[in-house]
Amino acid sequence: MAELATRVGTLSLRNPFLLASGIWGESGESLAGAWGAGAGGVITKSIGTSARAGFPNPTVEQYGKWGMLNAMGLPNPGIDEYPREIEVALRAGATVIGSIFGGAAEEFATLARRMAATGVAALELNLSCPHAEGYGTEVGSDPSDVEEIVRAVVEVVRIPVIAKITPNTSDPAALAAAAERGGAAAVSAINTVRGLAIDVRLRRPVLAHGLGGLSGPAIKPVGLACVWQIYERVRIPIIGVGGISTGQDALEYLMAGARAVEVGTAVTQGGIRVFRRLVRQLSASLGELGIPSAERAVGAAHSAGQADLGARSPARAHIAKPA
Amino acid sequence: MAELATRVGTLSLRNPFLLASGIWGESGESLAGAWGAGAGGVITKSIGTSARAGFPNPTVEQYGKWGMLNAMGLPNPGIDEYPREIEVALRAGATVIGSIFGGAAEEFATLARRMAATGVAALELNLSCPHAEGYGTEVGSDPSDVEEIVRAVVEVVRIPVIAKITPNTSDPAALAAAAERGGAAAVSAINTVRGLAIDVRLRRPVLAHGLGGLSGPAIKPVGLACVWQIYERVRIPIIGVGGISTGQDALEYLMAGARAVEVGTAVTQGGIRVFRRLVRQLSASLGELGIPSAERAVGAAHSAGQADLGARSPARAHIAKPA
Amino acid sequence: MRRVVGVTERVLETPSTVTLRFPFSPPAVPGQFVMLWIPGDDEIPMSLSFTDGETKGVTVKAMGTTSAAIQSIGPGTPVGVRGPYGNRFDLSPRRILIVGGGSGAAVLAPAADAAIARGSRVTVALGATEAAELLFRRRFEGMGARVEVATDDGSEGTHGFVTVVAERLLATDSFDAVWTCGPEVMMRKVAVAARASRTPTFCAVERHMKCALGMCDACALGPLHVCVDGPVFPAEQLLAIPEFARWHRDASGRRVEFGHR
Amino acid sequence: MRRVVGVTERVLETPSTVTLRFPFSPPAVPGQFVMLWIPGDDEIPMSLSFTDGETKGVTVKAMGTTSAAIQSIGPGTPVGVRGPYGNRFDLSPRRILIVGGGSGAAVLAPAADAAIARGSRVTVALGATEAAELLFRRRFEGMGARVEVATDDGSEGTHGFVTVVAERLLATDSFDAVWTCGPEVMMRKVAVAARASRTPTFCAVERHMKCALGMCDACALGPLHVCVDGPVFPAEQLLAIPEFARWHRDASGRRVEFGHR
Ligand SMILES: Cc1cc2nc3c(=O)[nH]c(=O)nc-3n(C[C@H](O)[C@H](O)[C@H](O)COP(=O)(O)OP(=O)(O)OC[C@H]3O[C@@H](n4cnc5c(N)ncnc54)[C@H](O)[C@@H]3O)c2cc1C
Ligand SMILES: Cc1cc2nc3c(=O)[nH]c(=O)nc-3n(C[C@H](O)[C@H](O)[C@H](O)COP(=O)(O)OP(=O)(O)OC[C@H]3O[C@@H](n4cnc5c(N)ncnc54)[C@H](O)[C@@H]3O)c2cc1C
Ligand SMILES: Cc1cc2nc3c(=O)[nH]c(=O)nc-3n(C[C@H](O)[C@H](O)[C@H](O)COP(=O)(O)O)c2cc1C
Ligand SMILES: Cc1cc2nc3c(=O)[nH]c(=O)nc-3n(C[C@H](O)[C@H](O)[C@H](O)COP(=O)(O)O)c2cc1C
Ligand code: FES
Ligand code: FES
Repeated sequence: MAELATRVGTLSLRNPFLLASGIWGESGESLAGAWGAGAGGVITKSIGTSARAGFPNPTVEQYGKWGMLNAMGLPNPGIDEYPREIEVALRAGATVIGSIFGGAAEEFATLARRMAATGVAALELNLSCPHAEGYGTEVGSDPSDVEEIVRAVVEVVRIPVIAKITPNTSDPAALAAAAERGGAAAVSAINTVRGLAIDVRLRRPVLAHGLGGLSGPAIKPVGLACVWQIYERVRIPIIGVGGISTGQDALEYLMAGARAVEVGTAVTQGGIRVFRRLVRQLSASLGELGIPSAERAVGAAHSAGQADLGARSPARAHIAKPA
Repeated sequence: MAELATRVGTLSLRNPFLLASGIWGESGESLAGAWGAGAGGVITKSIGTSARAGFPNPTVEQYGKWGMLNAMGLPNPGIDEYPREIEVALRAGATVIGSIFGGAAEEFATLARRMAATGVAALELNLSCPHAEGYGTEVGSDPSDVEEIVRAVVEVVRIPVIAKITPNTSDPAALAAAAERGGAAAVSAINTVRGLAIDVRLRRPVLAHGLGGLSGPAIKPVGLACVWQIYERVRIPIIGVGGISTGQDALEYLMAGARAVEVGTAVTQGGIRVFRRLVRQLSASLGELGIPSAERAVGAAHSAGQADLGARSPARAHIAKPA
Repeated sequence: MRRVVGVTERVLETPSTVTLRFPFSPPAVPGQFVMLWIPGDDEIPMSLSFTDGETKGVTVKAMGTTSAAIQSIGPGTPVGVRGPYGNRFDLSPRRILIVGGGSGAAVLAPAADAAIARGSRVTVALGATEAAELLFRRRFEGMGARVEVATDDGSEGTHGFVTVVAERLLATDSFDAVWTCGPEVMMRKVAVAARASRTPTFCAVERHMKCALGMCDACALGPLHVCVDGPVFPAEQLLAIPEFARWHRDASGRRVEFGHR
Repeated sequence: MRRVVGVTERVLETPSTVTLRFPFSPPAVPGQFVMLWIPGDDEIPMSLSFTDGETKGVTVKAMGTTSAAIQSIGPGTPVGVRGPYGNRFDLSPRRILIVGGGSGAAVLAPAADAAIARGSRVTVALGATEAAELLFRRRFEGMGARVEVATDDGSEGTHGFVTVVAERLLATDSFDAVWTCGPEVMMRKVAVAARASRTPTFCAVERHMKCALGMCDACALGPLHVCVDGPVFPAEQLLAIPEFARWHRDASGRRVEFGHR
């Protein structure tokens, strides 16, 4: 049996599969349930300064089994109410990572202090929610904003700080590098990819908010590309997110450079039991390939990939002399 | 029967379905074949200054029927050789749009002049190929570069200039606005979405180039979001691209704000006959909805969508008084 | 998958309750619900009150803004429907007591219909604020159920809560199952009463819903998610959850105590 | 879908030609090809020279860098395989003349095998630079085909091109079909010769391939795309295309004249 325990900086995880933020994350019992179902750790819903209802429904649109669009609009009970949910999850023994979102560095710092006080093992900063005006991409797509926010948070808490990176950018690695400069212990990538659905009979967007974020299998290649690019640029550990629904998907992320992964939309296919299956599948895949541990797979695709690129430059191949 | 003929600025199209650049675009007979199969116009492969073999194989990876990753690496015979291909297509009566790519404004201008001299009806500037170092996203993701390149081209040609926008950006509308300022007659959106595939047994990326671009149904929501955002920002016409494989997909793009669409990856599902089917399906959809013409559908989703957003702000809904 | 369909029929069931019928072909069973989208307004969970055939139906009580807006929807209006979601009533018991309050009868009526068609005997305890608000009374009678009513204002039947009727029926008659839908405090009372006679009881529960896919956590009820684990639960399971009939969550996920009835 | 499989067997067929066998379960028919990926090198189109059962095979002639690299691949080496792609030979004709030059025999051998199994009579005209390079000669003989050979250096059989043998056979014998694969100039000669006796002729054509999905246009041949419309075409269709046997396109899409043989 391959060893699945992994470390993201100083954070020890019993296996690499984390419950992604926004999934089963509003109630403490749900967080505890995901832990009980075998997750290596659970990330809370992104919590803000005060209660937010989020956007009206429709908030989700499904594309077969390969994708989902959502615009929840960051519903959350607010940092005053939420600690009692975390308490329930911690009492169940879960490794809990607290996710927060805000509009500016100061707000993030305040939230971070309060979230850290609940006893969570780490913080994840949602710098990348693509559909809440004034939040998310607007703060998360400028490297200097990212650096400033991360620094402000790192100054006020002792637990590891994870910066969650948006894919809606020309250069995700630059954002990760900014987070690293700011003192982040790790980065996670990716949040959802900006998308929109239209109903032609109603002549309107399906989601009440119009724009939403794409998740599920469709974005796995996008997440892998971001993790790949970030791995080439920064030294802090990476948590991969986006479209993971099998153990092999997770292994692809590990080989692209992730030390752990988050799982969100896959929970809609067969429920929270997905964690037990992912653990089993990853262990089997590593075994088949003769890789003794999840950690040994991290970044494995980079050496081969690089060699290729060097060996066959575009200039080399297959241009015949003009006829 | 709904009227499908449409105009993109001064460019008249017999129907809104254009063959996307890079698909059936290396040989004049293929362009002619796509025209003969019912396309409303055909866009050439992106042509550069000199012959390029592109990246070695593997250059494509398929995901079921919902997506495809490619890193062709802009293979093309170069602007010296290519005019004779265009000649074949023009002789067949096709409406041909010439696509070009380059590294800087000057190179684009030179290529544009030569491409225009072949007799094409319009130019498309590939500002957005996500996987060729020194080309594509690197020039296409900075608004001031986009404006400069478009301006340089517009100054040297009389035919309409279409700027093709990348989705790998935090603000596609800003890029479109830059193209508009530069004098573009239209924008097209989107090119492929940056992605990567890894083979776990070989511990390496599947594509020889590593990074590639995602296309097909998976990116339809991404393309729709870009078109939507661009429509809210600029006044020049928009051509929608990304994941169109049915007439209804095309209608979604029209309602999001596109006046025409491009079709690429769908050609892999049943071949070039797809154009005839798309024309039939769009006509039927418009008929069912009582919309007399494709042009009348353009932007139709915006008024309703906006109303929604106004009517139900997040602040309003469903927050009970604290218990 | 979401479908946009035109409403084909609108029936005013009571002064505050309307049934909408619409073409919707996916098969459904009593207990299941759909997410009903009123374009430009909201999308809300609604039990199917008509589950058979190609034309399904929902029966909506005016509660807030969207359900009020639904009251004025007429034939031809397009609505979005996705689902059906959730689980079902087990139709096998022979003698069934149904206890419905308010709009609860919406989900109980098709279940009663199906059970009677299978040969079960059904008794209905139906409650409302006043006689005119007794939902589906004629429908239950028409299918051959024995119906006993209670009204808050005494305008018909027992004066008071429907739980009083239910308690009396449970004390005097024997049932193989109790099905109930209505305010949680009411359902808890029914469940507690049925416990005395060890009659298996099933409650159809409501929680705030957004995704209906078991993902967003809006509908969390203790360790359960009403959208995928429910909405029909054995009462024993619910009685073991401290928050049942005590509090639910609003759209932000905050805990909100139920008003006492 | 791409599969990564380990090579199970390696056979040196001629000094410059090697067969690789590997597990690959998707069903395939003679005429079809796969895209064979040599990790770290390239992915190139290869006809299936063994199409039956779970263990397929390709037979590769050293032409350039990748096909040379393939020569040194041994059992256990992982390769990527996607496909099978393309169309097939129609196996129904009763008397078949096969004309193969160079590595062309790779795609013709399984076709001959299948036709003989169906009861057809097969005559093979096989050409190579020298006797040792006559690909699959024993295989054709073993399946009961009549084999006539030609070598450029006269080391065996007719001294000269295989087209000479083919022309003679077409003049003396009657065939219901001709199948040919090899350099286009050779195939054109065969097709022209067969036209005299009105024998339907089918040519397996090669073009530069990238996607193999009918999208990238690399394999364009006049109005055709070899990857999806071919690789097997009726000769009449090819003879009507001016570029057939005159030029092909390199990886950049540039036209390149064929060297004359
Ligand atoms: C599984 C299920 C089945 C239901 N079946 C029926 C039925 O058959 N007939 C019927 O009349 N009602 C039914 N309901 C209740 C119905 O969904 C709510 O009454 C309705 O959503 C109120 O919407 P509104 O906009 O009018 O209320 P609002 O003005 O928005 O608010 C009034 C109250 O309605 C509830 N509510 C609002 N939005 C939602 C939501 N998205 N999900 C759940 N509750 C919400 C909240 O408790 C809120 O406090 C069902 C609910 C669930 C969960
Ligand atoms: C449908 C089809 C079936 C084939 N079947 C066989 C077979 O059974 N046995 C066999 O030995 N050969 C076969 N070939 C030819 C084989 O694909 C080429 O010989 C091989 O690709 C050469 O690769 P290389 O790297 O060794 O050559 P390079 O050194 O790269 O170049 C040498 C020449 O090979 C050709 N070539 C290179 N890459 C490709 C490519 N991607 N697609 C097509 N041609 C290419 C070009 O003409 C080039 O000039 C087939 C080709 C096709 C199209
Ligand atoms: C319904 C839903 C709600 C989400 N809410 C949050 C959130 O509150 N904070 C956050 O950082 N990410 C949020 N996300 C993004 C996910 O955490 C994750 O990054 C994304 O869905 C991609 O992973 P997946 O494909 O496994 O779902 C949400 C995603 C979904 C589908
Ligand atoms: C194989 C392939 C080659 C492409 N080559 C080009 C190109 O040369 N120039 C360009 O502007 N876009 C190119 N594209 C992008 C397409 O034109 C189109 O923007 C994209 O594929 C999305 O559309 P689709 O989902 O319909 O394929 C290419 C796409 C594919 C799949
Ligand atoms: S409504 Fe989202 S989990 Fe139930
Ligand atoms: S190889 Fe791409 S079209 Fe044939």
